[in-house]
Amino acid sequence: MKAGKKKILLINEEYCKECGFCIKFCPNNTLAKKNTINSRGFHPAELKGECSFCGICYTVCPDFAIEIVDEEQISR
Amino acid sequence: MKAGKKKILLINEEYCKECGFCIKFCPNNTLAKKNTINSRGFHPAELKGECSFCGICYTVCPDFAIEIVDEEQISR
Amino acid sequence: MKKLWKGNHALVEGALAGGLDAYFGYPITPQNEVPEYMSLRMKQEKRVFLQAESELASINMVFGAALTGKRAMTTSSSPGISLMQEGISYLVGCELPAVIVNVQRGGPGLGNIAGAQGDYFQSVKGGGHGDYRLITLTPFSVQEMYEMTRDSFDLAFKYRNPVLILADGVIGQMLEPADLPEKVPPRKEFPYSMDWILDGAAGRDSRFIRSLVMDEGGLEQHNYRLWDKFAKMEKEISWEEHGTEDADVILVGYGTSARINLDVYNSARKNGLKAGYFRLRTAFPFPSKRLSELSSRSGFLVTEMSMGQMVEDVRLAVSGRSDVEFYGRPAGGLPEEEKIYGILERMLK
Amino acid sequence: MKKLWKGNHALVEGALAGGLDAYFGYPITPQNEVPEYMSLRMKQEKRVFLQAESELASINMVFGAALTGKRAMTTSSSPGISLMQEGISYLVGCELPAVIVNVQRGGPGLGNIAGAQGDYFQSVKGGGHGDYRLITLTPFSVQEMYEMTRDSFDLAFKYRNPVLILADGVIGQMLEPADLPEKVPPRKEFPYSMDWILDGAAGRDSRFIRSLVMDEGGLEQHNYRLWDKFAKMEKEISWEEHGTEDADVILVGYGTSARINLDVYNSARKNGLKAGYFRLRTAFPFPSKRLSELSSRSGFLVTEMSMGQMVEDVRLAVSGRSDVEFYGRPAGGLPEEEKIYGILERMLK
Amino acid sequence: MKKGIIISGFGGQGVMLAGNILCRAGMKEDKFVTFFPSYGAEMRGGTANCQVIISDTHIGAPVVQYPDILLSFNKPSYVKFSPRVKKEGRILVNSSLYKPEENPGPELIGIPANDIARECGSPIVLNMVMIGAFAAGTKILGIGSVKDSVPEVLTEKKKNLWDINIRAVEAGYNYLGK
Amino acid sequence: MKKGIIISGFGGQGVMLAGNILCRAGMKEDKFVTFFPSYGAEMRGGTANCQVIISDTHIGAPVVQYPDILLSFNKPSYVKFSPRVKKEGRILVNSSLYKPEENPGPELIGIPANDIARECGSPIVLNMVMIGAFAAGTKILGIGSVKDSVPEVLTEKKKNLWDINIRAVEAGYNYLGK
Amino acid sequence: MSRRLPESLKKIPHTYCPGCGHGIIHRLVAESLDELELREKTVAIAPVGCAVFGYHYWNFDTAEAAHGRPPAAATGIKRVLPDRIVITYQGDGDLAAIGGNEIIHAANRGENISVFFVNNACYGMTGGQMAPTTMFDQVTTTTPLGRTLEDGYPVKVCELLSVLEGVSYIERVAVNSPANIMKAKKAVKKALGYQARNRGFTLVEFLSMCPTGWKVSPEKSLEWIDERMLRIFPLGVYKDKG
Amino acid sequence: MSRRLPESLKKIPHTYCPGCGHGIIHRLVAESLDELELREKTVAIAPVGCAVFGYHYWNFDTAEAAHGRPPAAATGIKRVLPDRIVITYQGDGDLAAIGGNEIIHAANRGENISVFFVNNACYGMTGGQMAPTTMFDQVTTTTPLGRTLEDGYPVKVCELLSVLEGVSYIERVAVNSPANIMKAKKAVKKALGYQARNRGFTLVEFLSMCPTGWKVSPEKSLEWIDERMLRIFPLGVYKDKG
Ligand SMILES: Cc1ncc(C[n+]2csc(CCOP(=O)(O)OP(=O)(O)O)c2C)c(N)n1
Ligand SMILES: Cc1ncc(C[n+]2csc(CCOP(=O)(O)OP(=O)(O)O)c2C)c(N)n1
Ligand code: SF4
Ligand code: SF4
Ligand code: SF4
Ligand code: SF4
Ligand code: SF4
Ligand code: SF4
Ligand SMILES: [Mg+2]
Ligand SMILES: [Mg+2]
Repeated sequence: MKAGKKKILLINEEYCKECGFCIKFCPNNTLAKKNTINSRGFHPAELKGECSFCGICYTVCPDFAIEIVDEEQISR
Repeated sequence: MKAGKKKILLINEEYCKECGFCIKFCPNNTLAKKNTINSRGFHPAELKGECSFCGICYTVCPDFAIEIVDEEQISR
Repeated sequence: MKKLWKGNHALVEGALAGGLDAYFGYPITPQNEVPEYMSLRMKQEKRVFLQAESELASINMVFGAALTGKRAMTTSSSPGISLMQEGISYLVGCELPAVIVNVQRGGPGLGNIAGAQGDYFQSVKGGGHGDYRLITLTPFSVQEMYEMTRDSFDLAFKYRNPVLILADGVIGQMLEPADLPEKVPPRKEFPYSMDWILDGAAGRDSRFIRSLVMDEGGLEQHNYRLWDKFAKMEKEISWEEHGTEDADVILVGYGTSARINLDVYNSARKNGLKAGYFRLRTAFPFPSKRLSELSSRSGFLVTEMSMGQMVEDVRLAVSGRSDVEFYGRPAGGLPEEEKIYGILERMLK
Repeated sequence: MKKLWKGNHALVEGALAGGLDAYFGYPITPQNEVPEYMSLRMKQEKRVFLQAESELASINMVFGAALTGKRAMTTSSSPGISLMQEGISYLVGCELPAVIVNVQRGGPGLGNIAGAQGDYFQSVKGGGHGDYRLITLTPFSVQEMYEMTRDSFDLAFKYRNPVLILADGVIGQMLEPADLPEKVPPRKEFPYSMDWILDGAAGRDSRFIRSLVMDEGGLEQHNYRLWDKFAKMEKEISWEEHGTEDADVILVGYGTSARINLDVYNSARKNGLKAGYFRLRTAFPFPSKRLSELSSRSGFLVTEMSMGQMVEDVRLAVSGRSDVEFYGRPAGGLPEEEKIYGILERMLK
Repeated sequence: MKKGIIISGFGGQGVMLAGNILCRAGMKEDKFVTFFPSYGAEMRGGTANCQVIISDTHIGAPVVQYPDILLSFNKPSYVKFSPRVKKEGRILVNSSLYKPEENPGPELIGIPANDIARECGSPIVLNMVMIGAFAAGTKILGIGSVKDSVPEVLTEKKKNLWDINIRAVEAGYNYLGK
Repeated sequence: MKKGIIISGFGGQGVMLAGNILCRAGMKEDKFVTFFPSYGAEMRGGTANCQVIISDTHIGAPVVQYPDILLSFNKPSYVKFSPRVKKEGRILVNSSLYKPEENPGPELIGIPANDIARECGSPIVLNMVMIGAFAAGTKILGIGSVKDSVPEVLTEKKKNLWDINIRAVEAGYNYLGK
Repeated sequence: MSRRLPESLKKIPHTYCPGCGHGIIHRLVAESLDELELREKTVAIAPVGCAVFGYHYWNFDTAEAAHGRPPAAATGIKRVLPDRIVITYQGDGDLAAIGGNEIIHAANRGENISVFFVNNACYGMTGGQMAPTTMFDQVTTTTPLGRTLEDGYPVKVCELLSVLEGVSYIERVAVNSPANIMKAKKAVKKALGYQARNRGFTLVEFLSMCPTGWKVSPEKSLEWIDERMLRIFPLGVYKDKG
Repeated sequence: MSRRLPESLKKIPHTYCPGCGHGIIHRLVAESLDELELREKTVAIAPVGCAVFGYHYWNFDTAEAAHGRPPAAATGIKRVLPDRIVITYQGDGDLAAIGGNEIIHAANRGENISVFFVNNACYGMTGGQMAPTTMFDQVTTTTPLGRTLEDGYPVKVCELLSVLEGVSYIERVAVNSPANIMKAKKAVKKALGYQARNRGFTLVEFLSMCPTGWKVSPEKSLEWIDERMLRIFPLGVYKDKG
């Protein structure tokens, strides 16, 4: 992680299919299933606490539901 | 070769296609091409001299043209 | 007693009842229930089930089993059946009995998995090479999925010719009540000569079976013999008709399209329209003679789940003696009752 | 200047003249001279030649090359063409241009290697699954083996549809004088849009090509679009006719059967018989309209090297308005001049 | 009488089982019945639906283009199928998951199926609640034949589930029936 | 004029080459010509034959069922094809290998082709001897156009063989021609 | 490190089941093409199988070939466009059952293409039937009592194809853990790199989760690969001609 | 020793070319069936290839399957008649080109059949085109300038198939000398014996003379095998599960 740049973890709730991979593999144990369901009937993952932006959840997500972006990128 | 039984080398001239394999491999060098042609236009192999009935010509003949039989068999 | 059966499952039970010895197949929608259910049932009945590596392998495994006089079968859907065309032509050329089922889906290409009737030409005119014919049965209901499959083996052995069951994804996938026996009925032995089978030349001369006939004129003669046989199949022509005595226009269809026609026919009659109903049970041999007779007083409205294939056989039978109109929808579209009714009304005017 | 050419060799030169980029094929008699001569000529012309591991591979290699907008071709004979039926249906479904040649031999099954015309149905009705059509050209001479092959690529790209050249072993194997250019003529570029090809999405949106259309009604719409296209092919209908102005009976054939008819026609006319001559150059699209016109005053005698296939299209066109008789010999038998003449005389009485 | 029914929901909501039971119930009442499972563009994930026809006369195509009754277990299925329901038809929607706005089309009936199911002891039997409600809300089939059909489809699976399923059917029926 | 010719012999006797030359000679004389190689049941070994038609008018099928002329290079081909030769036709047979009995069918002409070829310098050119004899014995083609066609079919092979082949054509022609 | 979805992916959701490995593998291929800057040179062939809709998700030129024939179609493309990157993406039914001959001959020709081979030990798309790679005792819809010897041995594609001389690189990877996914990505990039340098035929086999076909939860499917597949299908490089 | 033609051969001449290896191999198979007393239990599948007429020469039940499909047809037979001896006789075009998938899957299933595979490095029947087993630089009618890398590598069937677990015995032999022919006969008998004892899939590959396809004299064709084929196709047992 380059110092200085502020990161954001984006979870695309509509894409998530509740497979739980991100939750299982997050080294910080900081992801969990949300209580609500999305339009396809799944409980999407959500960030509960501190994230180190290690990228593991992105790596394991089969559903293109997670991205980690620089805050500046998102603002464009 | 069992002693006592008289053998005969039969060459089916009509079957022969003049490949020369029997002639090449006969250890006694006792086979040769005949001067006449058969109905398919080939010069069949013929026995020129002494045969030891080793069976090699039978073994190599691709055209089912050679057999070695006991004389008694042939007479039946 | 009638129970709720899925078309594809009824087909499996029909095959068992017909004495099926060996099934070879490869998965494809909308007939996956066939190999799936078959894999269980054949094990239970101690018969041969093998999932082949492809449709090419399936049809050639069927070819092998058929050589021995056993009752062999494969099932597939449109693209898979296309892959079998060479093998089917070989089966006919070698005069081997076998049953092939096509649970048709939408085409061309990968198409879709909806029921369709786009493979009629392939089935009855010969999608493979050379002049040949397949006995082609067209089930109309879950009950007929059972019965036609059951009876197909007898036909195959009677004529030493493959039988094609030309079903479609709608009838394969649907469930409706059908009356099937509780247990597989005892195997019926056929009265046909089996002096052609290959099972080892013990106590008899060795035999061979082949479709390569290279002696001069030999293949031509073989073709004439085959055609004599195809002509004899005339006996097997089968159809169902209602209201044709006084119909001005007869609805013609088969399988799912005939199901829809039947409803249209019923409501037309209820409304006093002089409609008739005609459905094929055999697409080859084709009931040309009957249609030709009927054409002296009736016109025809042919419906298909295709752009128009069977209609050509109707037209050939009618030969211009009366009107033949066509309404079809390809690739998963279903002819609409209202639309058929509308055309019917117009024709009756 | 005319030189003695073998049909199969002329076909290769025709393909080169048509701008063939890539050939994929597998040996089978009676068209082996095509891959053989092609292997040399494509090397000489620095184009792609590859002997595939099978006909299945051939047609799918053609599929691949066609995706890129290149001119691709395969050739085979009846059993090999049967194996291509799935691939052909895919080509049509994906709207890909390609040229497929069938140098027909005797069937069904392995059959024999004599020239025959038993694959007409497979070619023009669709041996593969689904509703589709192939532009089907029927060469009549060694010269036409060259010309039709040359021109087939234009048709394929114009309609984005495979073109089938339906030749037979007689025309493939025979030699006769033909007028071919000394050198391969310069490549003609086609004026058709190429905005569909796959060659890497550089500087444009990525594209895809597929025949699976699963959205509701999507495949049905796709079928209607294809059928609009098939209807437009009407423009390409081509045939040759002689003596039809006043003929009482018209001989109808294509390819080798038409060659024989031509001789019969000539001697009939010499003898004052009112015979006509009609031969297809395209079997699909079929010259139905013209035959229908002619049926108002003439009967027809259709000859084929088959048990009767094309005759159905003639009957459909004529629709009972006049007599249609058929004389055919399957699987390598050739219709005999004397016999045709005899039937003609009888019909003219 | 000929009624076309579409039952639609997420995979796992027991759509196919529900349709199957309605068919069997129809058979018990000597009706013509057909059942047709339908796979849409999405083969994997997404929604599942099945089409049931119950009729006094022969049934042609088992496919229901314009349903008389829609049993909608979730929002996507409501969005997809509700526009096709016949004007004089009826929509039964699982209001636990989705509450559509009333509009001037076919009659709309909400059943909090997940909630009722949970009360019966398991959220999984929401499909049974829906067919119970169907019996009450449409009168096409009697509650008796529906209940009697439940064991048939569960036979091989688990007898111990009969009870809760039947209770759920009743609960659905009672929710509308009274 | 339309003449069907069958040329037949063992593989290796140059049957196809002979037919090809006749075709080219026909072309030089502005005739319609066709050539058709025929494979019988025996693909491998056995006899080879080809069918040539030379005509003033269009040629339909290039296949010769009932030949006007048979050029028979050996016994099996005589046995096979001679019964098919038209009554008013003619059979030219290589009498070096086989001397058929005269019978009351088509005219039979023996040419000791192997012997003549050997005299020309190579037994291999027996096919040329036969087509030379054909020119003399049938008058369908002139000897000039036959001779002129020889280099065309040998072009790429070996120029050095032109001479002996042409000489063999002449020898065959002379054998019958004089 | 920021992780953006690669340009080689379209930004739409896919329809694979929850936990399905196809999504991960799609992304790995897409990321690799982006990173090697090959996206605009690539033509891909999607299989007939669950990944038949690959073209909806990938943002490069893609076609769908007939079941089992992607290697033949890819050959057709590569022969006429030798400077493009041609890939096939195939399931175990597609590649090892119906398409066995096409893959063997493409490999044997050393066809300069990259094959991404997804082994999920069953036919996903058609409902979980036995695949050539189904393991003994594994229950599928056509082996309701488990695969037995009568159905044949599980086919080991890497082991088989690496015998062929035309093959330049073959590796088997898995996508059931972050570490395995990283390795898988390296393999994909290596295969594509070899192709870019005309090294001949390359193939990466992915052991990939199919919770639906295996009738287990997505989480269990991760373990299923470790516990059941790895013994039969060991990971590693089977051939690397360099 | 007297040498009579076996009962398993019909007493008629065949139509193979002079020096063709098919005749020898036909005889070896026939002799072996006689000696093992299996003639009356045997059903054979002839290929599409020069040996398509096998049924004219063999005196046991024989059928002709479509080109490349003998292993599938044989599977069909064996599955319904497991106590019969089922053999296929296939050329290199038939088995290794068009029929590659069928042979691989029959082998992988351990189908209890015996395959006699005749490698003559070309397509004999159709006029000497390139076969999968054609060697580099070998001139054929479709490789007029000799086979090159573009056409792919010569396929080594024994090496490839022996990787499959279903295979119980594979050997490559030649029929170009008396000693080689004797060894070939042993291999045939071994394969048949294994089948009789239900050992699974067996295959014998014969390097076989094709003077016509190679455009050499019959005598030269014997040397051709020694000089050209043996380097690429070494003789020997490739697998023997015992
Ligand atoms: C010729 C043909 N046969 C069968 C099918 C049906 N089919 C579609 S996908 C498939 C198998 C899919 O399995 P796999 O290749 O392992 O891919 P997965 O779905 O497991 O990813 C089959 C048999 C078809 N479309 N075409
Ligand atoms: C489907 C199909 N494709 C092609 C052919 C043509 N064909 C006949 S035999 C043969 C190849 C023969 O070669 P091989 O198997 O090596 O046998 P060989 O003749 O060399 O003994 C081919 C391609 C055919 N009959 N059927
Ligand atoms: S980036 Fe790492 S720490 Fe943050 S949520 Fe994802 S896996 Fe957990
Ligand atoms: S890995 Fe992706 S799909 Fe799975 S739970 Fe996490 S965000 Fe959802
Ligand atoms: S048996 Fe032996 S010695 Fe006698 S001819 Fe034959 S090879 Fe020669
Ligand atoms: S081996 Fe046989 S065919 Fe060859 S020359 Fe000797 S006898 Fe004749
Ligand atoms: S069936 Fe299996 S492979 Fe297919 S999408 Fe579902 S999990 Fe993935
Ligand atoms: S071509 Fe070759 S394999 Fe065929 S018969 Fe002749 S020598 Fe034998
Ligand atoms: Mg799979
Ligand atoms: Mg060979």
